[in-house]
Formats: sequence, structure tokens, C-alpha cells
Amino acid sequence: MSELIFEQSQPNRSAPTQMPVDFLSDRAIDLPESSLRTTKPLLPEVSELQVVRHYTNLSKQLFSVDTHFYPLGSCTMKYNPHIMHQLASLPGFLNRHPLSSEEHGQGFLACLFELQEILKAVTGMAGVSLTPMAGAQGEFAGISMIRQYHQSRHDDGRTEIIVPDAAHGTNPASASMCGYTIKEIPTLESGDLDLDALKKAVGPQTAGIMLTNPSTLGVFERRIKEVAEIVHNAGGLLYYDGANLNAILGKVRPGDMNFDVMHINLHKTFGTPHGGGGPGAGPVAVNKRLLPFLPVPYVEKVDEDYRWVTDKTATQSIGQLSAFMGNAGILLRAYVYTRLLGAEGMTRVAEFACLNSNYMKKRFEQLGFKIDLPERRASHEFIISMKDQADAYHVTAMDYAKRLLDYGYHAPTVYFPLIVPECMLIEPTETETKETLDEFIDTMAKIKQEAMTNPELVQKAPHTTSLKRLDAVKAARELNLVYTPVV
Amino acid sequence: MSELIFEQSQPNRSAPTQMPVDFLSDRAIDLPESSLRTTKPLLPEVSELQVVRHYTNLSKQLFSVDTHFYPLGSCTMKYNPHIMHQLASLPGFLNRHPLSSEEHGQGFLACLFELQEILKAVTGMAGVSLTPMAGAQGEFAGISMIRQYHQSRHDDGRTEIIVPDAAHGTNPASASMCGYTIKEIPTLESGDLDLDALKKAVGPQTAGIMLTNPSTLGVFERRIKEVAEIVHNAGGLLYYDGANLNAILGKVRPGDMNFDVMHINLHKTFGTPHGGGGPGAGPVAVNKRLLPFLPVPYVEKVDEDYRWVTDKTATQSIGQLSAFMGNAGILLRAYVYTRLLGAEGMTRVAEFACLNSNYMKKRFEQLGFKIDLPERRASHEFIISMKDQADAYHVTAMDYAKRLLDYGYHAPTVYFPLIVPECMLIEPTETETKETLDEFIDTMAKIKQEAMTNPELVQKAPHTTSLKRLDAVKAARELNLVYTPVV
Amino acid sequence: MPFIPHTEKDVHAMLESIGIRSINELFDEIPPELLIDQLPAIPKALNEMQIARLMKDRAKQDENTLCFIGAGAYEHHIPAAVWDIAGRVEYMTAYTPYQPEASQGELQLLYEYQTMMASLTGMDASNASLYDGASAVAEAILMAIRSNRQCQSKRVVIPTTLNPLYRKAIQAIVSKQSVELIEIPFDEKTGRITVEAIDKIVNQEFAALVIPQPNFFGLLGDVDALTDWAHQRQALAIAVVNPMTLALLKEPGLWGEKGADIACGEAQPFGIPLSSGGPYLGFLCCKNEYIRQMPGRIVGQTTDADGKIGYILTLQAREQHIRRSKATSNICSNQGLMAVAATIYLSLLGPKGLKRVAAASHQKTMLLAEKATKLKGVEVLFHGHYFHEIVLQLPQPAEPIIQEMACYQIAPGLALGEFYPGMDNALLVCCTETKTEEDINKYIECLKQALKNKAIKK
Amino acid sequence: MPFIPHTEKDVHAMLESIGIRSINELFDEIPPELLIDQLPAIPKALNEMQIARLMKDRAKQDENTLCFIGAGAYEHHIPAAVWDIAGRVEYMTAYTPYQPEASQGELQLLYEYQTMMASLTGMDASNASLYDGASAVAEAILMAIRSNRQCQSKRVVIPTTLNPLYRKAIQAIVSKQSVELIEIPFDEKTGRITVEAIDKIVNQEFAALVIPQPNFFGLLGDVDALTDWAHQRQALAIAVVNPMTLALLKEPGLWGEKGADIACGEAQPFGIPLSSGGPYLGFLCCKNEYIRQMPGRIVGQTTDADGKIGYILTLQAREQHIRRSKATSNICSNQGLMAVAATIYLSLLGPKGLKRVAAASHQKTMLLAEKATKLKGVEVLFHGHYFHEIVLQLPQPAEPIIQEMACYQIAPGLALGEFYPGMDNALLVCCTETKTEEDINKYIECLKQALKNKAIKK
Ligand SMILES: Cc1ncc(COP(=O)(O)O)c(C=O)c1O
Ligand SMILES: Cc1ncc(COP(=O)(O)O)c(C=O)c1O
Repeated sequence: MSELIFEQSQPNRSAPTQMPVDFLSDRAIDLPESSLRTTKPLLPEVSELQVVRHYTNLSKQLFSVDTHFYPLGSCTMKYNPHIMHQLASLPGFLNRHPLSSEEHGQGFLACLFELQEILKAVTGMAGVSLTPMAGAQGEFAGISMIRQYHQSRHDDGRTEIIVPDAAHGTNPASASMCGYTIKEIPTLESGDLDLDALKKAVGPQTAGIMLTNPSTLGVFERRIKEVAEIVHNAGGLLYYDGANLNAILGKVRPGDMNFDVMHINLHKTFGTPHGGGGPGAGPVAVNKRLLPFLPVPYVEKVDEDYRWVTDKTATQSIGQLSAFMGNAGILLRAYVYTRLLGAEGMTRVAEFACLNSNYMKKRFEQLGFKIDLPERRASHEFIISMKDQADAYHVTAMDYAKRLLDYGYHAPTVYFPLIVPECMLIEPTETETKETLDEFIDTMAKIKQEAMTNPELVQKAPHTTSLKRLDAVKAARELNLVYTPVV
Repeated sequence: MSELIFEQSQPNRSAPTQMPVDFLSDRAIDLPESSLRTTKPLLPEVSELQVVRHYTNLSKQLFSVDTHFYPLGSCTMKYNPHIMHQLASLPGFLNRHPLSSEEHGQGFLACLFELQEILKAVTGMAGVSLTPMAGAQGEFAGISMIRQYHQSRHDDGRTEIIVPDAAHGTNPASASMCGYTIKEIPTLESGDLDLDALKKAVGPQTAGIMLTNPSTLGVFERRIKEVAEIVHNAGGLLYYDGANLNAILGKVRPGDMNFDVMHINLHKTFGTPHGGGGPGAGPVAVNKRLLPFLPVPYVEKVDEDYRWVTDKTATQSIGQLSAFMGNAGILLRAYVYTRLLGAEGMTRVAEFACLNSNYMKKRFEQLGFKIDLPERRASHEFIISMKDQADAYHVTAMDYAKRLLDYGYHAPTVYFPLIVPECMLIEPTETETKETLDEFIDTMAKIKQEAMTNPELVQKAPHTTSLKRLDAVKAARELNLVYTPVV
Repeated sequence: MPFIPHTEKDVHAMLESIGIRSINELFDEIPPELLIDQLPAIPKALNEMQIARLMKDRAKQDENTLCFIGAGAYEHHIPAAVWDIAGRVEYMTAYTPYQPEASQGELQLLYEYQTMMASLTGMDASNASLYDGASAVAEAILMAIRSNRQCQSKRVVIPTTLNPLYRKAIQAIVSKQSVELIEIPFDEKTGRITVEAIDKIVNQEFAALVIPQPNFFGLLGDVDALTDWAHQRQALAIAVVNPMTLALLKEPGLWGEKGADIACGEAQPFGIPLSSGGPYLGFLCCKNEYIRQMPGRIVGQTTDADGKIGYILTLQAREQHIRRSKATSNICSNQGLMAVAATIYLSLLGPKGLKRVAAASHQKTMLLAEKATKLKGVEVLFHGHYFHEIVLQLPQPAEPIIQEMACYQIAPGLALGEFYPGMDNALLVCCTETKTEEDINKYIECLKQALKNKAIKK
Repeated sequence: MPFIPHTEKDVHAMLESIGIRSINELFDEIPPELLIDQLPAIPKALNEMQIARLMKDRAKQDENTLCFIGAGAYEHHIPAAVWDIAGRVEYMTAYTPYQPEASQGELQLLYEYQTMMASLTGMDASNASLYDGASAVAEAILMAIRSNRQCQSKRVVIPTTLNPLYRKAIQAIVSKQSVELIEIPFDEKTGRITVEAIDKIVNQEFAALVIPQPNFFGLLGDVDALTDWAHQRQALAIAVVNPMTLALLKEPGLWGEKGADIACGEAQPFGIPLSSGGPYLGFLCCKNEYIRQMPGRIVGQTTDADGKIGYILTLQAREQHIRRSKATSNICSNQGLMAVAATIYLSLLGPKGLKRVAAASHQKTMLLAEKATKLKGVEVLFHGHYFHEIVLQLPQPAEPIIQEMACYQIAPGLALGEFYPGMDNALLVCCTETKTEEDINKYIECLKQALKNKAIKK
């Protein structure tokens, strides 16, 4: 790896054009001695060129959508149109202070309002708040609303949230942050939820259930209406984890499936960039009965004016989840995306995401890979299990993942969902060409060949990246989280 | 190398968000059949993501200042501050039509006017026109002015331009484009011009002389005043090739050396980016007697207003060299640069460029490299000759150049100036750290070792780039300048 | 078909491979009565040129105000190189670095980020960022409760001088886990809380004390005494700091005898645009002993198979994808791209530059206050040491003055009446290094005019 | 010290290595009387924040006009991806690709550029770009003279319907080599030149005929006949084209019986901003037989030591660094970065998109003309087929109308009186795909108003 920026530091080197120059000389700093810092913080002392070269070169050690095919299941690494970034970066948007007046922000608020309306339309829900800053925070907001709902009805014994075993880790974790205990229910061989288990699980203690549909197994929960009935009859509410909304956009709406509340990962369905880990955004949508509880602020339109709704008027709101209004810049990007797609374009997201996925699934099947749930329709993603190969040649899903890097592909998601052994969750997305899929499929076939004839080659991968396989155990054991200068 | 974009093309694939949509359906195209195209041009039919990924990945196969140390002599690859690009790209500048009124452009014109003033100050000249679009065009403009000057005096027998043998190829070529014949004069062993030869060369046929000072050998022409006297006495004028102005900025001015006219390569002295071959910009500066001949347009200030001077008022001007006013965007960048540096900063350009260069020269000398003109002060650049190594181990300057690529350095200029055999012209620039220079020097020492112990390693370099050494002879012999699709 | 590369031929071939005749068949497992035909109420697609024009018009509506509001979001100069680099698609369009061998650039950068933040706060460790300042404080509170083994209580003490917007968010986030927030009112004279005062109010056991420095009014408090007091009461001290001020102010790790235990807040001032409130950059740092209770991504150094140094996400056993309902938090993403920008910003500024920015902001705020208080009836509300925000007490309500000054394209500050009953005349003003002496003079003149206009109209 | 990384320690160590005591000693070979102490009259250094503020203020002065001027520089929509990618520092801060192994990205891209330009013009080859359209035509003329072995003359025939700004630049560039330009006036009725007319005027030998299509008035001419005529007279035919129009119009390579010999012009419409006139993108394409007379960089395909395909600058023996005074031109740089942008633009648009842009521009210009000529006294000056520029004849001088319409933030076109004596009432108007129907209506309304205002004032 590259030298750290700290290792390039020299005392008294600097980038002078970045320094404020005026005022300083003639005015003293009038602060009490005891409150002042006496040590120099460990920031590098480098020139502007050094900074530029260092971080530009670091960027080159990164796979990304704009440079690589990145079929990371559940994460939906599709093309992020450049225009979104350009428009969200207009000075009128970038320089607006969050506490500026509503008048000084009608253009911005108009975008948010229209985005709310569009999200209502695609989810079939009655209200939307854009404020959650990620999917996980959307989940927290949603479960908070469920909680507030029960409380508002003085329905106090509901302490449990039901979660399928295939669920993403954020689901139980979010419910837990809302003070709920978690009841896990199993998935059937068919990929559907075990309804008998569900029936047994529900009761007066049930606050709600959290579901992704299509599930993290990449198949549609066919008896979703029964699920809703069972939970609703027990007095619980249904939470929809919108991570997979892109698979059904314009085809079927969570509201129509009788979900009560949901979040949307904007980066997954609406193509906002995910910035190497974030920022994302996780707007929540609710049906009528949860409307009063939406997190604030959100935008309303009064005559021709756009206004913030805050806890002043939304007195039953679960409150605000950030200092201001969430990841505004991401919301603007998503707004641009929705306008570029229009209604038809959204439906096509689902159609072509599923076309690409089912095509790959079929081809992998033909190549002898073990498909999870082969008899089911894949949604926008599908799973292959390397269990057979792990048993036969000691080549694991992780080995495949690393070997793919050698061939210039980012690896699919591995070992999630937890219930499928040695799994790879593959999500091609709708923006990739058939040629790209074919080349990826050919590469996987090649690796399969390698696994049989030269397993070590795969087990020791990657070979062409700047570093070989990294030692995760050592990292956790010999914790080294900050650089310490050698003196 | 990567697949060509054409090879990724599929009939009827496209990037629909880039297409105009309105109007088209309801209005016919009313143009005569005979004037219309009937063949489809060979443009790729690809998706936006394909375009983005292709050209983003191509960019990764390029060495550049922001990513590599790039000591390309004479080309001055120093840091190009990012702010220059950001400010030149403000919409008010980018969207202005060249034929917009002067009123709708006062901000822009103010920048140009001030840049003219600053360039006058640093060159010691009386007038500046910013319009030439590169150094070579600046030379053309300068020699044109010399020509026009002599013509205006009916001094018609002056048909020759004198050029030293060390000169850059553009010098004789530009003079030739102005209709002059070229007389080359030799350089002495000392690096200075052969004044006896010069004295013999001048005469009533002499229109002028073109000089770089410091010369392309990286040393200062010490008897410059004698040179000027000789040429002036013969009735000729002195042209200063400003490619090396960065070596003397704020230290000595071409005007004070008695040059009559000059160009400035903005990218070399004023840090504008050179874009993989251009655009550059080559403003010209002249002393009083050439003022009437300056190329148009340039900017004048009348009271508080900025106005274009065109051929309407500048009737003796050599005219205009481009459709509009030259590479405006580059001029804005250079303006920003000059303002960031201020007077002191400019002097430091020369000081630290020369410090870096002389430091390297000394260290190379100590390492046993053969320095050209070791007894002279280097200016901002210096030459080492690999002649001894070529003779002893058959390792040439070109082999060194290629081997440096393996170590992550762009090669210095090789085989220029033409008069030093097996030469490398090394220009570190003022923006590089001592550490970077030291590492480069160590690498050169290492290559020297390799040349002695394993010459093939160097002769066959590069080894780590995406391609091995390319066959230039084949390229010229089996000319293939455009892609032909396989059918 | 925007962003979809499929030609008709492709579609045909793919359907054939799958063995179906139309794309619609792919959805045949969905109960037919749930399928919809179209999305009503969604506007027709625009092309790039059209949306660009629309957005440019909208952005223009919001431009050109000279902004003196702070209150948790600060306008500092952002060097051009920051977003030129952070905006490179490699940083922008990558996901969380799950495959470290394909993500060393991001991981090394986050390790550098962690180092800088830990050093600025005087802590041992930092995570790789959280959503924003408010949620970071909420996470810090939950973390402190989990960490404090000496105390079973879920009570946390918070002064009302903590940003009121933060207090709202904290309430929304932590209350579901039956955390009790004990709010301590500030002294009306000094605008601060003192150990003596809280000691009287808080007589139950509590897990942690939150200490903002500077506080919401821009005032410096006696953080040493407060930290020591928390420790004496077996509670953890949570420092909430604007990290920009730490270029000048004592780092939380050195507060009092033992130092604060956790430091957190908003790192937006480090190269991140105001952008109507987000995306911003929550940070969270702590002493070694609490690392395993830290929420969020953490990057650690390790070696590769050849023994070369590299970086990787570590301590994942704390996180939701492994521990699920028992995780330290539900957080899954971070604000990676913002951390990239902040790291580049800090590298460009260096210790000296950062100090200058902090000092210039402080000095300019003082200058503004000095000039403002020369206007009739304008006073500094609380006496004490301000950093780069200050509370001006106007002779009349602040809100109408703000509206009036908007006509001159000036946002003069935040009216405190909305957050603190009875403080209708108080205006919280912030001045950063971006404001010139001319700007300040313009401010003063417009304020003078506005006071006059509004006084007349009354 | 802006952009200079040297610490005092560095300087000390380096001076010591060199064996001198001060930096000034480095300049001791310069005659002392020439040395200056300081640069008078240069303003004090600003920091980045200050210059940014200054430039933003200046740029703002120039914003927001709805522009209907063409005349050689065209406002088209530029997809965001174009400059996001072309602006990547790898493209921006590299030099000419002298080391091909370190520059394959640039070289391959230029090879793709050459392919696209050659195909659009219907030629065999393209160079890697020249400075701008005007200088490209000048180079084409010099190239044609060198190429035409059948004729010793340095005479070149140019119609006055070639952009008058181009004619000026050509004059300035080629005249030094005693090239004689024979200007052919256009027919006052049709705004074009005809074979019959020139055939009468030109009775000497000449090396080449320049054929603009569309011509400066936006009119299509009989390029087939003109090309054939040139060939009959043993002259080369030089096509000067707006390459955007070639999405619809016949490629020069197919003009007449044998096709034009050289095609050149301005490729600014391909993704390059107006930017007050530059940097733009001159292009130059030709038939195979003339390649060795082509000026400028040319990229060729070759193989590397392993036989893999790669790209390299080729035919360098034509160029100044080798041939020096005998070179095909003095040009040394090209407009590489602009070629990068154009190539990305063309890839994004593709054949279909480019055709649509051209068609929409044509249609909108026609619509504008249709509406404008409904105003009293406004007429289309020449009858014929216009592409996306058109000459409106106003009932009064155009210049005052332009000034009047500027008040409504509209630049309605170019007044032709400055370039063509007697055409004071003529306005050259351009409408591209960027203009909406609303824009056009606004134009018409403002034009109406301006005609009225100015008529009254007269
Ligand atoms: C199924 C599912 N649910 C929830 C989340 C959490 O979303 P976020 O990372 O935006 O918090 C993810 C993210 O990967 C997910 O895949
Ligand atoms: C000494 C010298 N003169 C002139 C030039 C020509 O400048 P340009 O490339 O801008 O035309 C160069 C460029 O490399 C040069 O080094």
C-alpha cells in the first residue's frame, strides 16, 4: 500500500493558499489559557500537490461502478448518472444553510415535495418523510412509528417484532434499538415464509413484522397477502424493508401488499451513488394510519408555497432523526433520477433488473453451478451456493470472490443471507449489458475449472491486486486503528 | 489495451437521456435530398454507462502530474492548482458566447486586461496580446510582427531568421511559416552561443534571431547583451522563446535583455494544465516599436470599461490568428495563477525551480552520471548524457526513460536538444519536494546499476505498464490511423 | 430506455435463454391481483437537458445570500481540490469496502481519517464516521450506557446549552430504549451550566454527562470541572465538540484529570458544504477501553498474505450483520464520502491552516460583535468567552429583523426565541473566515437599517 | 510559499549539497546589471478563498443570457459525463503522449477520435486536432498547396460566404508564405456562390477551392458541383463544415464525383462550452494520398514487444521537432483535452443522438424564422435551404435591436453589417436544440417589442 499521508509530513510544510490571511496579525485571540490546546494535532504538514497526488492515487486503488462490473447482491450497484451529481452540486443548493428561511429555498423545497409525491406513487403509500439518513435509519423510523402507533392506542403489551431468518441484520438491530425483542421465524425450502410458524409466533405481544419482498433470497413471497392477514389479525403492523424495491418498481406496490410502513434505500432503487459506504438516504413511506407519526421535517405545499412541517404542527411525530433534515444532497440526486426515468422508466428498472438476473441464473444453472431455489423465478438477484465445491475442492465462496477481483470484477455479496451455506448473492442490475453478463459468466466458469484443476490458485487469490489476501483475524486481534508516528 | 469503444457497439443501443425529444415528431426536415447523408457515421452505439466506464478506465492508463512525478524537461510539468480549473469553469465564463457584447463580459475582460498588465510587468515589455493559442502560434505571431515591422519601414531585403542549433523545432518551423529562410548558428562548448559565428551570420538579410534564455541546454546565455547588440546593429530584431521564462521569473526580464518580442507558454510558467497535448496558450509581448503590430483582439481599458481592440482600430496589426480570441479558458486559469502567486510568488518560481534543478544536477554528478556542461549553473533544467553508458552497455537514454516508467516516474525529455547525444533533459519544477527528488535520484542510480549488471532488463523496459515497448517503426510503415469494423 | 442498454436482439436472446416469451412472465409468481399496469401520477420522463434547465432554475431561486447563521452548520472555505478529489468516481461510486483487496484506497483513507479525528479530540480511537452530529451524540449516549459497568442506570444528564436540534434528535433516538434524559437548565446570566448547579439538581445515579464545548451560544464552559464531576459520580463524560475549534481549544482527551471518555459531534466544518443540512459527517471517538462498544464501521491495519501492510474493516463482531439484534447499533452505512472530503480538507489545511481558520473565525466574530454592540440597544447577551458564535440581544424581536435583512441578501443569524422561551430578542450570530471586513460592515449597516425600519413600523 | 513545498531545513540541505550559501547564487551567471530586485506593479498574492470570491463576482456579471448567436460557436447541451470524465486529472494534467507506454489512455482515445472524425467527414484519415476551426482551414489551405502536385500556383479560391472571421485568420496565417487568396463574392439574391459565377471570375490556375457547407449565412450550397468544378480545374476541394451538421448532411468525402480532398473546421459543437471563444477544437481530415502533408499530431495503431495492440504518435517525420524548418507546420501541441471531450460527447450521442441534435437545431431555427417573419417587416433575406442559422432582414438596423434585446437578457443574433457592407439590417440567428418553444416565443415577443421601441425612438 501507499505511504500514509503522515509519513510524507515535514514540520512547517504547508499549503499556504488555503490559509486565511486577513485579520490575524492585528487581533489577539482572547480566550482563557486553560481552555486552549497545547499539543499539535497529528495532521500532516504537506504541500497541496502532495495532498492531491496522495488522494488521487489512493482513489486508483478502488473498484467502483464507473470502473468495474460490481454485482454486489442486495446493494444494487447500478449506474449512477453523472447529471445527478452535477445538478445537486449547483451553488444554489450547495450553499444553502439548513436554517435559512423557507422563502430562501423554494426551489429546493419544491424538489423535495415532488420527490415525496413520486415516492408515494411508487410505494402506494399515503405519506412520505425523506429525513432518514440511510436504510437502517429508515427502519428505525418505521419501527418507531409502529411503536408510537400502538402507544397512541394504549395497546401496551406489544413487545415483539417478528423477523424472518433470512432478514438483513439491520432489521433485528433496528427493532432492538426501538426497544423490541426479536422473534425469528424460519423460511421454507420453497423460499417462502413458514406460515405455520408465523401463525404460531403472532399474538397480543406482536407489534409487527419486518419483511423484504422479494426476500433476500431473491424470490417473491407469494403468500404475502396471507402474511399480512395473519399479522394484521393479530394486531401487528407490517414493515417493508425497501432494499429490494427496485425488483418490483412499477409492478407491484408495498401499499397494495398491505404493508403499513416501509423505507426506501435511495441508492438501490434510485441510483444515487453510495460513496464508499455512504451517504445514502432512507425515506420512509406510511399508509394512512401511520401518517401522524412520520418523522419531521417533511414538506407540504400550501397554495403555491412549499413549507416545512415540523414537530410544532406534527405533534404526534416520532420526532427528528438528525440535526436538520437528513441527507438533502442525496435526495436531490434521487429526485433528478426519478425525473429522468419517468413512470415508464421506473417500471423498466424492475423489468430489466429481473431480466438480467434470471438470464444469469439460467446460464449459471446450465454451467453446473448450484442455484439456490432453482425452480423459482429469480427477482433482481439470485443465489448460487458453493457448498458442493467447498466440500469437493475446498474452494469457498470467498475464494471465488477473491479470484473474481483478479479478473477485474467486484465480487458478489458472499455469506449473506446467512441461511444459505457458501452463498453468493448476485445482482447484475438493469444497467449492465448482456455482453458484460456473458463475460462475467464465462469468467465464473473459468474459475470453476481452476477450482477443479488448480484449487490453490483460487484459494490464494487475489493475485493481481495491489495487496494479496488480507488478514482479518490479525486486524481484530492486534487492534491498530490509528497511526502512531515513529519518533 | 482496452477494447475500442466501437467494439462495444450494438446496433440500436443508445443513451436516451442525451437525446433531444421535443419538436421532432411533428416537423419534417425540409432539406434537399441530394444534400443529405445516406450512410451511418461510425459512431459507437453504446449506453451511458459503457461510455463512462470506457473513458474512465482509459484515463487510468495515463501518467499525469496529479498522479506521478513528471520531470519532462522543457515542458515544465509542475502542479496545476485545482482552483484554476474550478474558477475558469464558472457558468458565467463557460456560457459566454465569443460574439456577445462587451457589456455582457466586463468580468471576463477585466481578467484578461489584468493578465496583460501582469505579463507586461514580468516580461518588461510594453504591450501584450493574449490571443495566440500555443507557444508555436506565439512564435508565428512574433515573427510575423518582425516581418511587418521591416515591411512598414520598407526594409525589404531581410529574408533570414537566425536560430541556434540547440533551438526547439518550433523556432525554425515558425520562422519558415512566416516565409523566412533559416540560418542555424552553433553553440560553443561552454553552452553559450558562438558569437563569432553570429557576427558572421548577420547582415542586411537578417530579419532577426530567435533565442531561448536560459537555452534548451539549461544554461543562461551570459553574453546576451552582446548578442542583442550584434543583431540590433545589423538591423535585426530579437525574438525570445518564452518556454523557459519560469527559470528567470522575477529575476531578469526579456525586455531588459533587449529582446523586442517574445511569447510565453502559459502552461510552463503559469501552471495551466496541458491536457494531454493541449490546449495551451502562447501570449505575445512586445516592446514599444512592435506595439502597432500586436495580433488582435486584445483588451484596453477606457475609463472604467474594458473593450476589445480589433483590426478596426489597430490597422497595422498582423491580424487575428483564430476565429475569436484564442484559448480564453486557459487565460482565465493563468490569471488565477498569477493572482495566487503575487509578485513574490513569481520570483520564488524561478528560485525554487533552479534550486531543485541544481540540487539534482549535483547529486547526479556525484553518482557518476555524465552531466552536460557540469561547470555551468543549471537553470530550471539540466542535461545528463547517457552516451558513455550507451557505448559501454548498450543502454540508451530511451532505455532509461522506459525503465523509469516501471518505477512509477514519467521519463524526462529524451533526445532533445538534438545537439547533445543520448541526452535526458530533466526538469523537476519548483513544486516537487526534496523527498521526491531524492527518490528519483536513487531510482536512477538503481537503473545505472541494472544497466551494468543486467542490461537486458533496462533495454526491454517497461515491464509493469499495461503494454510493453511499442513499435514505432511498424506504426509508420503499416499506417493504421482509423478503426475499420470487421464485417 | 434511459440507462438500460438492452437492444431488442438482446432481449430476445435473453428471453429465449430463460425459456419465456415476454418480460412480464418474470413476474408470474406475483399474485396477479397485486400487479399494476402503470404508475399514475408520475411525471413523464425528461431528458438530461430538460432536467438540467429545471434544476438550474430552482437552484437559482436559492442563491446569493451572505450567511451569518451557524447553529451546527458552518460555512468555511472549501479548497477546490477537496471535492475535485472526493468527487472522483472511484470514491463516489464504490460501496462499503467489503472486499478489502479491491478497496485499499478507501480503507487507507479511513484509517488516516480515524487517526486525524482521534488526534484532534485527544482520544485513542475513532470510528469511520456516523450519519451526522446529532445522531452521533445519540449513539455516544447509548454507547456510554452500555460501557458504564459501574452504573445500572439509563439516565443521562444533558444541559440545555446543547444544540436544541441535537436534543430533539437524541430524544427521538434514545428514548425507545428507555433512556432517561435529565435536562439541566443554564444559568440565565452566564449562559452556561456550572458544577455547583448540576450537583444540586442531579441527585440520582446516572450513566453519563454530556458536555458541549463551545455550547450552543458559542460560549466556552468549564469543561475540566464538569468532566471531573462526572467521573466523581462514576459517570462517563461525553464531549460534544465542533472539531474545527479543536485546532485552538483543549482536546477532550485532556479535559479534567482523566479526560473525557467519548468525544463526538459534527465534522461538517471540514470541507463539507452547507447543502441544506446534509449529507454531513458525524464523528465518534473514544478511549481504548470503550472501543468494543463503539457503533459503526471501524478500519484497522493488518497485513496481507505477503506480510505487506494493508487495511480492513475490523471488529465486525459488534455490528448488525453479525450480531443482529445484539449489535452495538443498527447502523450499516457510514458517511464514507464525507469522511473522504474531511480527510483531504484536513490534509490541505494541516495543523497550521486549521488553527488559522479557527482563529480567523473567532476574531471575525468578535469584531462583528464589537461593531454590532455600538448600535443603539444592541448588546452581547451573556458575558463570557465566545468562540465563533455569539448571542446578540437586540432591542426588539429578532425574527422580523431577520426577515428585513433578507431583503438585503443577508441571513443575519438564528432567532433564539423558537428554542428558548423568553429569548425572542436574542440572535445567534456566526462569522467564519469566509467573511471579509466589508461583509461585516455591510452586516452592521443593514442591521442598523433593519432595526430602524422595524422600529418605525411598530 | 504558494505551491512550493520546501521547508527551511530542505533549503539548507540542498544549498549545502550544491555548495552555495544562498539561492541567489544560483543566478550568478546572469549579468548582475540585468538582475531585478522585485516585480513592480504586480498585485499582492491572494489566497484561494479570495481569488474565488473575486472570480465569482466577475463571472456573475456575465451570466444568464439566452443566446441565439451562432456564427462559428454553438451552444449545445453538454452531457454531464463529458467533462466529469474529460476533466479527470489524468487527462487534464498530462503532457503530449511522448511515452506511449505511459499514455495508452490518451492515445487510444485519440485513435477513436480520428476514427469518428474521419467517418463523419467521409475521409480516410484525421489528425489528432488543431487549435481551432479558423486556423484549421488555414492549415488545410497550406496543406492543399503542398499537396497539389499538378499545379505550381499558390492561389486559393475562397468565397465570401466563408465565415468572415475565418477569412481574417486565414489571411493572417497564410499570407506570409505568399499565398494569394481569391475572394469570390456571393450572389446577392441567393446568398451563395455558383459554379457559373466563379468559373467566370477565376481564370487563372489555382491550387484549391474552399467550400463552406452550410455557409456563413446558414445556407446549403451545391457542394457537388463546386467539388467537381475544382477537380476539373486540377484544384483540390477543401470542405469547411460544421461537423454537427454531418449527422444529416452528406459527408464531404462523397461530394461530387470524387469527393472533397480535405475536410476541416470547428468541432466545438461536440461537447465544448462557448467559453468566450476558446479553447475550441480544430479538426482536419483528408484522403489517404495527402496524409503525409497533414500538419499536427497523428496517432497510429501498432503492436508492443509482445504483439499486443497499442497506439503511438506516428508520422513524426512530418513534424517540427524532426523536420524543423521543413516541417508541415510549426504546430507542436494540439487541443488534446478538447478532443477527449468531443470523443466522449460523440460516444454518448451516437449516430442517432447526433442526428437528433442536428435535426432539432434545424427544426427550431425554421420555427423561429417562421414566427419571426410573421412580424411586420421581418423577412428571410436569402431564399434557400438553411440548416440551423438563418439571416433575418429587419425593417431597421440590427445593431440597436441587439442592444435593446440585451435588456431582456436575450442575445438575438449577430448583426451582419460589420462584416458585409450594406447589410446593416441583417441579423444572423441560430437556434440549437437547447432552445425550447417558450424560449422561441420569448424571443419573438422581445423582438417585436424591440422593433417597436427602436422604431419609436427613431
Ligand atoms: C436488505 C437490506 N436491508 C437494509 C439495509 C440497510 O440499508 P443502509 O445500508 O442504507 O442502512 C440493507 C443494506 O445493505 C439491505 O441490503
Ligand atoms: C523551447 C520551446 N519552445 C517552444 C515550444 C512550443 O510551445 P507549444 O507546444 O505551446 O506550441 C516548446 C514546447 O514544448 C518548447 O519547449
